Amino acid sequence: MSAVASEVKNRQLPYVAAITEGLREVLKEQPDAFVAGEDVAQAGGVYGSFRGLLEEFGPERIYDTPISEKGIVGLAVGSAAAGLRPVIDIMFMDFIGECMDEIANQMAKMRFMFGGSATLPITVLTMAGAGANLAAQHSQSLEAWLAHLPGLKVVMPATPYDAKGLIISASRDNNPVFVILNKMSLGMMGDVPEGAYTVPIGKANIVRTGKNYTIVTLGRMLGEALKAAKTLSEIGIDAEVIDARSVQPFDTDTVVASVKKTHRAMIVHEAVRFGGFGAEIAAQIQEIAFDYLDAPVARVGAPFSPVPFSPALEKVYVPDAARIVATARAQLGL
Amino acid sequence: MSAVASEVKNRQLPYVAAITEGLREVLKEQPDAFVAGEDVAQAGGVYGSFRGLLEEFGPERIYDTPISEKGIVGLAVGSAAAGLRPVIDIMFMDFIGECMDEIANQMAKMRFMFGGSATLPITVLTMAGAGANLAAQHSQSLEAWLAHLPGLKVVMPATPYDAKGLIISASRDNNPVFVILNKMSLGMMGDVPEGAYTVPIGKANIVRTGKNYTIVTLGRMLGEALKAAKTLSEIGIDAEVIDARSVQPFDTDTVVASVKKTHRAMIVHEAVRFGGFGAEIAAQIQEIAFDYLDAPVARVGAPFSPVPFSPALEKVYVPDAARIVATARAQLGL
Amino acid sequence: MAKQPTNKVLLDIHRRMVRIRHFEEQAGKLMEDGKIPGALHLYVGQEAVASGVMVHLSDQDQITSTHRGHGHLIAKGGEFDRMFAELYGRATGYCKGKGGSMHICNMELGMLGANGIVGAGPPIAMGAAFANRYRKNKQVAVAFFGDGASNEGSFHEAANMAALYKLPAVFVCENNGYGEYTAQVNHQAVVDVADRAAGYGMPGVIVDGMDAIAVYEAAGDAIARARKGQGPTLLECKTYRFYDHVGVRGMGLTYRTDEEVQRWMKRDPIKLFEKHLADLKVLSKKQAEAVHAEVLADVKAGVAFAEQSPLPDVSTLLDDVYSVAS
Amino acid sequence: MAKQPTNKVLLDIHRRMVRIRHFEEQAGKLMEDGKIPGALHLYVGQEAVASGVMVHLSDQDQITSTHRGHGHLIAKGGEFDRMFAELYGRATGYCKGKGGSMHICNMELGMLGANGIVGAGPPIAMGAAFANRYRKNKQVAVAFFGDGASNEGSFHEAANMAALYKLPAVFVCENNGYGEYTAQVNHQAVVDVADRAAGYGMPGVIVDGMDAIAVYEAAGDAIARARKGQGPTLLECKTYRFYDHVGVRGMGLTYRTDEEVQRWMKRDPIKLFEKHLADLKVLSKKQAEAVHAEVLADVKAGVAFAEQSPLPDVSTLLDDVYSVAS
Ligand SMILES: Cc1ncc(C[n+]2csc(CCOP(=O)(O)OP(=O)(O)O)c2C)c(N)n1
Ligand SMILES: Cc1ncc(C[n+]2csc(CCOP(=O)(O)OP(=O)(O)O)c2C)c(N)n1
Ligand SMILES: [Mg+2]
Ligand SMILES: [Mg+2]
Repeated sequence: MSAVASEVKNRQLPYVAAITEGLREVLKEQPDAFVAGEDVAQAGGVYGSFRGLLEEFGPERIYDTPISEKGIVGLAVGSAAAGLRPVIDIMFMDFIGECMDEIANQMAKMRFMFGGSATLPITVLTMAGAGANLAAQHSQSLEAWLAHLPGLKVVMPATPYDAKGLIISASRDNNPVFVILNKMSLGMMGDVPEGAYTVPIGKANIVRTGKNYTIVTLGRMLGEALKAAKTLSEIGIDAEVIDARSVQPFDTDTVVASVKKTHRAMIVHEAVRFGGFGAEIAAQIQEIAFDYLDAPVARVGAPFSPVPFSPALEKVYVPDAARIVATARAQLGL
Repeated sequence: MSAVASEVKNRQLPYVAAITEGLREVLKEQPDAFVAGEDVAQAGGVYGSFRGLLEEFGPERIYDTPISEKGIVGLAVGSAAAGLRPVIDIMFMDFIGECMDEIANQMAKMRFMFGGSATLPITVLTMAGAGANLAAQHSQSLEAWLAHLPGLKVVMPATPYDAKGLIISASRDNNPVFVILNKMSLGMMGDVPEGAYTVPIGKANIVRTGKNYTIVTLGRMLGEALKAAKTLSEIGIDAEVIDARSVQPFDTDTVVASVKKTHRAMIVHEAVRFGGFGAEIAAQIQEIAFDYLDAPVARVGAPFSPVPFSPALEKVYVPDAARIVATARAQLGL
Repeated sequence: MAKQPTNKVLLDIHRRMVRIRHFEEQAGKLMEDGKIPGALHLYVGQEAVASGVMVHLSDQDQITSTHRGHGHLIAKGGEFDRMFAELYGRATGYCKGKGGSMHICNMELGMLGANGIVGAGPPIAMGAAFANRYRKNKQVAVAFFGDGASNEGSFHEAANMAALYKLPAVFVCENNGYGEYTAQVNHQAVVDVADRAAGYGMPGVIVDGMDAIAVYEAAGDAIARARKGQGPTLLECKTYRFYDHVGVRGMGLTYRTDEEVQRWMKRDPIKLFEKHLADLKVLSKKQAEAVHAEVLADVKAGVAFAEQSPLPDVSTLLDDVYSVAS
Repeated sequence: MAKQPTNKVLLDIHRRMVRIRHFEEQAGKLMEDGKIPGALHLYVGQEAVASGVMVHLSDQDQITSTHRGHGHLIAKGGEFDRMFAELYGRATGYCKGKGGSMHICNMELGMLGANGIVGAGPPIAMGAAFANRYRKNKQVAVAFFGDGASNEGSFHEAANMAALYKLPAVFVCENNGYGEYTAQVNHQAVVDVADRAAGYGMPGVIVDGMDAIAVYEAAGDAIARARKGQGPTLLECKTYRFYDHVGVRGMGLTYRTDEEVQRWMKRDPIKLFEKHLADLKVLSKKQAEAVHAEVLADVKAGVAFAEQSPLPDVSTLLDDVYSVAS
């Protein structure tokens, strides 16, 4: 990726525009791809991530849907089973509860139940993340629900580059792929090459190399971990920061290789810590690299409560660099 | 519990009848409790666990509902908010996807979002478990979804005694409590005292004491672990078998105390291993008892696929005593 | 049949409408000034619906609301001070600052919460109505929801169950012609959501949602029917939101024409109603102005209360996740 | 308007019905003998519906089915050998033994699967219809679902979207009067599920589901309408299942009277149809017997194939979770 990054260092786009560019590439290269979701056509999406698609590709490719999440997922499953490559949007990740049956019992299982005779090349976009004072029903990160479902792939782009590349990879994949975006990253600037490129699904990204500590992050927490790494370097912790990028498939090899080198690890995600995907990563690390660990694998995540509305509370709710640093200090007794 | 067990050693009931008895006690002691679900009234439930309730308590207390899981959970949330103590049934746990919004965004969060002004004393019964050749949509164990939701309590009775006691405890609790039952345990016989008694929610149960190995089980896997413990004893492993009984709250103290004594641990559940609740338990054990561990915490769960229909495949899919023994051997190099 | 509202009732309805209007206008300003965080969905334009329905209800009757819930709470008796405090995220708010605009509620007033999930209200109202029937207390539960929400499966399941059990429930669809930025013609193939009533076995009634008296009468019939144990009604109120889906822009929006907005604003429910009250000699222009002045003073006091209120202490974050009482 | 079926079509419908009947009778026996594991929901009694609809469809047209799906697959062209193999959980089954009765399917025949989730079919059929419209291929997608399923939100959302987009879809409600052990009067307040059509802006048609010709004609109209791009139809077929919800007990059930069962059995769709065909001189008693004999031979061969088929190898468990092609 550094290679790519250098090539294109002069072209910077915000995360939100990278999403749109990824979708545009998908629609250009795949005649069977269409986009459907609530307010994605005429309004261009509530965050503008679909802006211009209706004008460019027309009403035959871009569809506003009713407020019917079960219907939207059904639309994807049925049209994919019939040969299309749907790209659907579930506006906020909090809303997947409305369509978990269609996700878990239909989309994820149909191929297996049918003995491999069905193929569902579906891309599902959804917006996760807290910090916008949107309270308990518009701020959740629920990747743990999806990662537990055989048949789905689940990616969480942390940068504009990955947002565009993973959307293109998802649409080329012949399986249902969830692309979990983060509303607090929409304005984040980053290198985004012109044209189509892919980011491998299931490959973690070592964003910062380090000697004696491994931090594995999901989604937006990458940025907080990089900030924390700076502070930690001042107390002798040289952190390797790995953006998991994909939780299903999860790149165990890259993470374990790092831990075997650094001997200490932490997982950071925005989701509620208890029962979050960080537990799976921690469990795997100690299973595979037990003898290499000098300290327990630490986990940073949200406390065990719904996301509070008041900025005064949300501020202390959402994991950040400070909490990462504090947790590392406690873990390592520094 | 041993005390109780001895008192009543002469009274044995199957798990299915213990469920009914628990419900009967609830309906007798709580005038505001009613039971609603698909086919629970006139038919007495598809597995007979509600048999006789309509006859005994009448149509004002026991309700057949339409096939409307969102409606059933809404019925519970709204009637609880208005002061009742609903007991609802979601026939198969696989169906919670139909009502995850009502569970996750309404039932679990209402009290918090409302600043504590709402109280929802709801009991939700549901039937999990594979092994009955019911295929991918009637065999799942999805406790990991629920345990990740602040605001819910989640218990998994492994015995007739606990089924009755936990149902009574759930109905007396002023929070939403999921009681996850297992269809393969319905015929299991066990001591069940007459009358009302409770089993504490959030307290694990040390079913077998052992010196040098800890096995933590969820739900029906208790039986498999006890079988496995016998075999393991022949190769020098004296396993302490702990039935978690509750995944939220989870009794970390009991488990950690055991591991500090035994220095080795395994988690066993029926759910898919990847991203299952066993990961949370393993992560907690290594976080808290790292220095006591002589080996990585092992996890036994279902492989990463939907539940297959064919008995030939389901037989190797569902975790059992043999897999527990094999995993322990591999983990300990025996 | 619908009974005529007394003068007392007319004035009551008027005050509720005015209270909603001024609260919302102020809330919008405060959001623009960056004093209120998060998202605000203003009820301006739909005041006749909440007021014409709520005047029939006691504090014991329950309602469920939507993301556009301030108007429902005000009409149900919500106090400005604790409401503004909630929008500000203060410890003195109705939800201790944990809910905000999208979850504002008051259980004592039977207001079972605004809701961030479109379509979440009807099943909860159906459940509350079930509790009323169970208790034989003659209370009614009213679900407010939008035209967009009528496409959610949750509405379907709730309506079917309410009709099946003949519950004391009323389903009030506030059809303002849009779900977010999507016009009704682009989210359903029917013009009247009320057409869905027959499929559940309940009456469907359509009323001019800008006419407080029409709403009052139709709601009165539906609520009376529910109290008598005759089952639920689907009451569709044709209305309009004067501002954008979120925030305070009214004109110059891409998804609706200014002409359309102006057409509806000519039928401002408060202006219409004040003219009617003046014609009836129930409320003179001067008296009306006095009501507005009183309400504006309440608004001012409410904002002051909110701004003087403390933020929630971080130590309270984990409170209220579970009930510890037993 | 509905066109009269040719003799060829009449015989085709008859054969499909007979094939369903004998397959199901045999499947029931095999379940009782413990040869078929899991749960079987038999289609016996409803044969006229699947057959009268499916005779209008090509292999390119799609259908979604239910937990009671054998009849739909047979009417869509499913072969007994691979079907029995699937019910037996053998590697040669349509799903390689991974799906069983509740997930039996054949993508080549456009049968997008039986489904263990009540109400799951309509959204999937709506999606398939969307694909047909997208491809402008004049294909139609038909969703079969029960009276009980009509209370699921998934049906509501699918019906609304199909009508909104004017999709080439037909929603066939097989109203057999029960959802499991719960009579229709105890799960919805309407007698006719077709009453729900108006709320979505589509026609609702009611037909005698025991009369193959009536089903043929009504389905023909609905499917023609869909192919012409005129949008979906809700077609309610009044029918009855002769056996229990699961398994083969017909009489002596607590939730329905034997009188009721006998009343419906007097209208056995196959007997009615054979009488009609005899009157029309299209199929003599002897000819009918020949058809039954042929079908019974197919059944026998199918069972033999299943019993000689290997069980899936455990090494194949993790296959088919993901597509590895790209
Ligand atoms: C389940 C769900 N889907 C989507 C949304 C996003 N959303 C919030 S309000 C809204 C529009 C609701 O339209 P309507 O029901 O007509 O109410 P109105 O805003 O017009 O008052 C949408 C789509 C949501 N909050 N919940
Ligand atoms: C979502 C869901 N809820 C409940 C069930 C259990 N269940 C299986 S079949 C059935 C009855 C379905 O009734 P209907 O739709 O009328 O179809 P029929 O059995 O009469 O053919 C029920 C409740 C299920 N499989 N899926
Ligand atoms: Mg609207
Ligand atoms: Mg039925």
